[in-house]
Amino acid sequence: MKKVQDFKVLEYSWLNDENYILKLIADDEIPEIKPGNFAEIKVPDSADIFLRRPISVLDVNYEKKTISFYIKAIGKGTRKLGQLNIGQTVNIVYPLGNQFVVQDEKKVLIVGGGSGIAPFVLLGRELQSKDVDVTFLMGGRTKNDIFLTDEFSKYGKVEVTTEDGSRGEKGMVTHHSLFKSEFDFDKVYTCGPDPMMKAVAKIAESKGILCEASLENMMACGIGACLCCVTPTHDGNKVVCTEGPVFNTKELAW
Amino acid sequence: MKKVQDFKVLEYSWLNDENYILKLIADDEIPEIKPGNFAEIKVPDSADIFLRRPISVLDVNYEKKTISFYIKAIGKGTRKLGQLNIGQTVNIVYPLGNQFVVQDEKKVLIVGGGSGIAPFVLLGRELQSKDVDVTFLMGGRTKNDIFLTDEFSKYGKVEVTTEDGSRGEKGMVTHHSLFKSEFDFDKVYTCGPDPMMKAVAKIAESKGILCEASLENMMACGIGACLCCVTPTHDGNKVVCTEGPVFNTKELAW
Amino acid sequence: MVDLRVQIGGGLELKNPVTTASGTFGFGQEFTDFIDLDELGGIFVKGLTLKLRQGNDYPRMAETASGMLNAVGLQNKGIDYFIETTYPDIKKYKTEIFPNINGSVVEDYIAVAEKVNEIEGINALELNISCPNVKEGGMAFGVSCPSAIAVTEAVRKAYDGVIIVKLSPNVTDITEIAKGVEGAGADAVSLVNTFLGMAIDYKTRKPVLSTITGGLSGPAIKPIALRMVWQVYNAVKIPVVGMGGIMNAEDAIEFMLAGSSAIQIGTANFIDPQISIKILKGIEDYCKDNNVSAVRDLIGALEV
Amino acid sequence: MVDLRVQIGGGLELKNPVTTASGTFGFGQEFTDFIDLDELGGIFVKGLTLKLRQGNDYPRMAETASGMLNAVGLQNKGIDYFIETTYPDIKKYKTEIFPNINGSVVEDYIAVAEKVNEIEGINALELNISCPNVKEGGMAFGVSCPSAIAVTEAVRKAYDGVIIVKLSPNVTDITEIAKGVEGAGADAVSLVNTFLGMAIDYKTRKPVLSTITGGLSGPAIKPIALRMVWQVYNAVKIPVVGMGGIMNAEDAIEFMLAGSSAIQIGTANFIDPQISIKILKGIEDYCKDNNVSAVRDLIGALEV
Ligand SMILES: Cc1cc2nc3c(=O)[nH]c(=O)nc-3n(C[C@H](O)[C@H](O)[C@H](O)COP(=O)(O)OP(=O)(O)OC[C@H]3O[C@@H](n4cnc5c(N)ncnc54)[C@H](O)[C@@H]3O)c2cc1C
Ligand SMILES: Cc1cc2nc3c(=O)[nH]c(=O)nc-3n(C[C@H](O)[C@H](O)[C@H](O)COP(=O)(O)OP(=O)(O)OC[C@H]3O[C@@H](n4cnc5c(N)ncnc54)[C@H](O)[C@@H]3O)c2cc1C
Ligand SMILES: Cc1cc2nc3c(=O)[nH]c(=O)nc-3n(C[C@H](O)[C@H](O)[C@H](O)COP(=O)(O)O)c2cc1C
Ligand SMILES: Cc1cc2nc3c(=O)[nH]c(=O)nc-3n(C[C@H](O)[C@H](O)[C@H](O)COP(=O)(O)O)c2cc1C
Ligand code: FES
Ligand code: FES
Repeated sequence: MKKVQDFKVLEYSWLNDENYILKLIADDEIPEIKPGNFAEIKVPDSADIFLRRPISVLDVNYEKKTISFYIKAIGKGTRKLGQLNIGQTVNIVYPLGNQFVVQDEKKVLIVGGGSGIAPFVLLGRELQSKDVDVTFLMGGRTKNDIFLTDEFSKYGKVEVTTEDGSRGEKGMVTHHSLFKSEFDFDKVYTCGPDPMMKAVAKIAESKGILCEASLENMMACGIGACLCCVTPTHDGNKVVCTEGPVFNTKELAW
Repeated sequence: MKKVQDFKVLEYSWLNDENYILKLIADDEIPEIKPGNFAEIKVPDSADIFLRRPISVLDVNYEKKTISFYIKAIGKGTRKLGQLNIGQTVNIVYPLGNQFVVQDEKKVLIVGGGSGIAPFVLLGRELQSKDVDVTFLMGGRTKNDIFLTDEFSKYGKVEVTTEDGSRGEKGMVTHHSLFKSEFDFDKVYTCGPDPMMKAVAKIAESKGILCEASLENMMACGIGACLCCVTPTHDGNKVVCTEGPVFNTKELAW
Repeated sequence: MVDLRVQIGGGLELKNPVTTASGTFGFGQEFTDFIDLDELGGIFVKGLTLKLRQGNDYPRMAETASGMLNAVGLQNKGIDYFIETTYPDIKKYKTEIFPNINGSVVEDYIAVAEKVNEIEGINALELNISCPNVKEGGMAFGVSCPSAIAVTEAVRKAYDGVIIVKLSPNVTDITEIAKGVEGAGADAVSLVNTFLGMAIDYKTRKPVLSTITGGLSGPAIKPIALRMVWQVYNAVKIPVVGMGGIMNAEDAIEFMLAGSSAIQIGTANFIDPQISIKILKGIEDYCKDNNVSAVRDLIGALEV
Repeated sequence: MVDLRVQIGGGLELKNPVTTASGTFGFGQEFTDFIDLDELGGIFVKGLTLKLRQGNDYPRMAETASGMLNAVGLQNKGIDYFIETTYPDIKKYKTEIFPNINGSVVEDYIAVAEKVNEIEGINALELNISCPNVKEGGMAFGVSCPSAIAVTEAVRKAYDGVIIVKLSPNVTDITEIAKGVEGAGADAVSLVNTFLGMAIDYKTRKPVLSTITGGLSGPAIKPIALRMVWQVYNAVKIPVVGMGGIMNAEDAIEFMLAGSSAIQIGTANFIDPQISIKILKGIEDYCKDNNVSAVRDLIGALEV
């Protein structure tokens, strides 16, 4: 059940100058949130931010009624969301979108980059609860782009690549030695920059295994009402905010 | 010399639920401000407040580089200006408009109501410095509408009227006993609601003395560029933000 | 108790003046988690065409100052899908459902109207001659008086129910078109559709939308929309359904004072999916506070 | 060093593309405390008429979402006062001064143009056929092609300098009018003037403006203005001077990419009296950062 709900800013954790975790707390119950779900956040008090901003749910605590988001400040909305006062009201519409499917996987690979890593905390936790063997592969330009690895290591192995080699293996995620040795994963989940997801999907498809990717998109409503957020698929234009954001990459005509 | 200048919120003093004094502090010099001058304040961080808001200067301290405003929260802009964070930046364009004229008056009456009392602190101080005998007459509906009388009493005698008689004499300002006894003022200054100013001007004119009134108006620019803020006079439409806000009431065709 | 009922032409009464605008409310189903659709005066569903349309390429949206541009381009599964699949699901709601019909040529409009004519339970359609986001037809019909009249006359012959013609604001004189379609048999007019606008990304030096231009909606357009509603109200005798940037009850009341018999909430649904019901409550409260016993007394009550 | 010079028609070169819009910058004098007028590419002064005009009654202004309505109605002291009193004071500034001329009938325009023709040091005028705030003339000339052509031809005969015709956005097809005035001898077109809009106070149930309707300006209109500039740029050969909601250098660059040879800053001057110079610096920085050696290379450089 989707909800419009007021939260209050509980705390910020700044990972560096432009990446932060925003933790909110509510008075009311929080509905069940699935890995991959996102929220449409209304940026408060902002002269030039008319529409809500879609942000994946990073984590949730149903008892404490807290929810958190991992946000990269790339524009006016994401910057402003990093400058609220503690206690300030933030209105969100959530949980939105479909979810990463967890069925009877045995061993999965999760490839993430940039702000795309947010959904993988909830996904990692769900996979762990089902005893799935999880490997996280996180990519970035330098070691300063790699975040949340401590959190991910609670749910599985964590591998890192950086373009400059400052942490983990040097190169792109798809150059990681994982892909060179025996590849025995039965599913790949990915979220991050488009080129990364495409490269990962290509490898997965070449190995004949399922790959799910969570797509970004410009969204106006987040609830399937405006049809602004489409992505071309082999079955016509699909609505990313309701039919996605998670897609089986085989469907995508990207 | 007019200026565009950034200030920071230094402190608020709340007089009651909707009346407050906003004190700002600057890094740079404050230009000379005359009684009657106003500032165009940009309300920060507000989705629905496009234009600046004209507010009279209440007080200024050139050494400490502080300026203060007495504001009545009547709409979205004046409400928002009462909710800023200490230290938040506020941009103002000032000093604007003409001023109350102080020449060789001996004994003057200052009649104010509502947020119209703001200019009278600077005016009272200037009159005092020239040894003018000053009487302040402040009107309101109830005693809860009467503010700043302690401040005014530094510069002259303070009389009060309230419509319900809860403070001072009962009735409108123009019913005050001042007007019944010998009327030996040689000038009247007034600022407040239009009907009050008109009534005061009428009395002054009937006594054959000069009356200066500071008018309110909807303003877009505050610097004479848009010609939105006119008032009809016997000499055609006059621009309130530059040819006013202070007018000799004899000129006005109100 | 405030009497909230309004007449919107052709004898059709809505239980209250608050409806949702086509293309901003899907088919209503998208909002059932947030509000009770039964409370609405009506729902103008997403634009329908004769055949399935994929709509325009991505990107279809750009945020602007107090508004947004869209270039959806009437993506929909076609009128048959609506009749067979969507409508059976939404007809249970106790609110008026208005199909919004579109075409590239007059024959398309006729074909869709004929199909709508057969739907049990649908009392009215909105004839959209003002979509700025399709290459053929769409707005072209709505910016010329003869073509607006031609398509209205054709649909009038094909459809027995109430016809609300949706006007384009991208014209020199909207009253001329309004009078034209009134003469051609429209039972009401709705206005405004979006304004043709454009966004550029100065970094890439490219248009933001795949279609270069798109339709501007939201509070940015409200002053122009309000002016047009007032002009049209004073020019025609049929009811006016007003919209354009309505974000709250005050805006809605202003549109009614300017002459709207009912109002449509569009882009505001994206900002707050509960806004339509909040606006309805706000109008009711206003009436109570101001001793307005029937909301219809607000229609055109502007004192000039 | 970025070459900031631009040509705006009839052989007239501005030292940079940043000018200020008529009616939003007084006669420049109002801004000398805030900026150095010599730095501007040009100043389009407040609209001038043959005789003194008192303008419309108060209230003349309403704030709207990301914009404002005005109903000033061309208050000015008349062309003779300008020539005798204002111009002698402002001609010292090393910037191009553009009188903005207005009239109720064609003869008025001719009379004003003839007087402007005699002013030493004035190289161009802006022919305003798009003021929505006067009862007679004004916008009426700019929304019909024949009358736009007629007034342009008349002023062409009366005036030897550069004529920039200011177009109204309140039309179905602005390219038609632009082509018409191009054929009638305009050296350039400037667009857009304000959009006809309206504001209502729901509390008093009255229009906010004394004139009921007024002209909408500010960022709210930017997407529509940008679209019109792009359309006109692609329709005529003469230069286009673009405006409508420009608030910062990025907006200005977008207008140039869409086809503006120069831009006018309007309502933004009210929000920040130094904005014109900030925008000029912003454009220069953008050029430096992006290896644009001459700002004219941005004109119409949109990649579609
Ligand atoms: C389902 C979903 C989940 C997301 N989850 C997260 C998350 O967990 N953390 C996070 O930091 N971000 C996330 N994003 C991205 C986030 O929505 C955008 O970064 C944000 O909307 C940008 O807003 P802004 O006001 O900061 O940028 P703006 O100032 O609006 O734009 C800055 C630049 O970014 C581009 N841009 C803006 N929005 C998008 C977008 N949605 N897609 C692609 N480009 C865009 C603009 O074109 C512009 O060039 C998610 C997006 C989607 C669709
Ligand atoms: C020269 C001058 C000096 C002023 N000095 C002070 C001062 O010292 N302290 C103070 O509290 N106020 C002062 N005002 C009034 C102040 O400018 C307005 O109260 C303020 O602009 C309202 O803004 P808002 O956003 O709160 O109201 P809005 O939300 O914009 O409007 C609320 C209501 O107030 C009306 N309104 C808004 N502005 C004005 C106005 N300027 N004149 C008349 N009606 C208006 C609106 O029509 C509306 O009905 C002064 C005004 C002028 C012109
Ligand atoms: C994303 C989007 C899609 C739209 N699709 C349609 C449509 O299919 N048919 C139609 O008649 N109007 C359509 N419109 C126009 C709206 O119904 C409405 O006329 C317009 O948005 C102005 O109202 P608003 O400012 O309240 O949004 C659409 C508007 C938006 C924003
Ligand atoms: C208060 C005001 C007065 C104006 N007066 C005139 C005028 O006298 N002549 C004219 O051609 N345009 C006039 N305009 C229109 C502006 O020059 C400009 O075309 C319009 O405001 C759009 O630009 P903007 O959005 O940057 O303000 C006026 C605009 C405003 C806001
Ligand atoms: S954002 Fe509106 S349908 Fe996806
Ligand atoms: S507010 Fe612009 S001239 Fe006074």
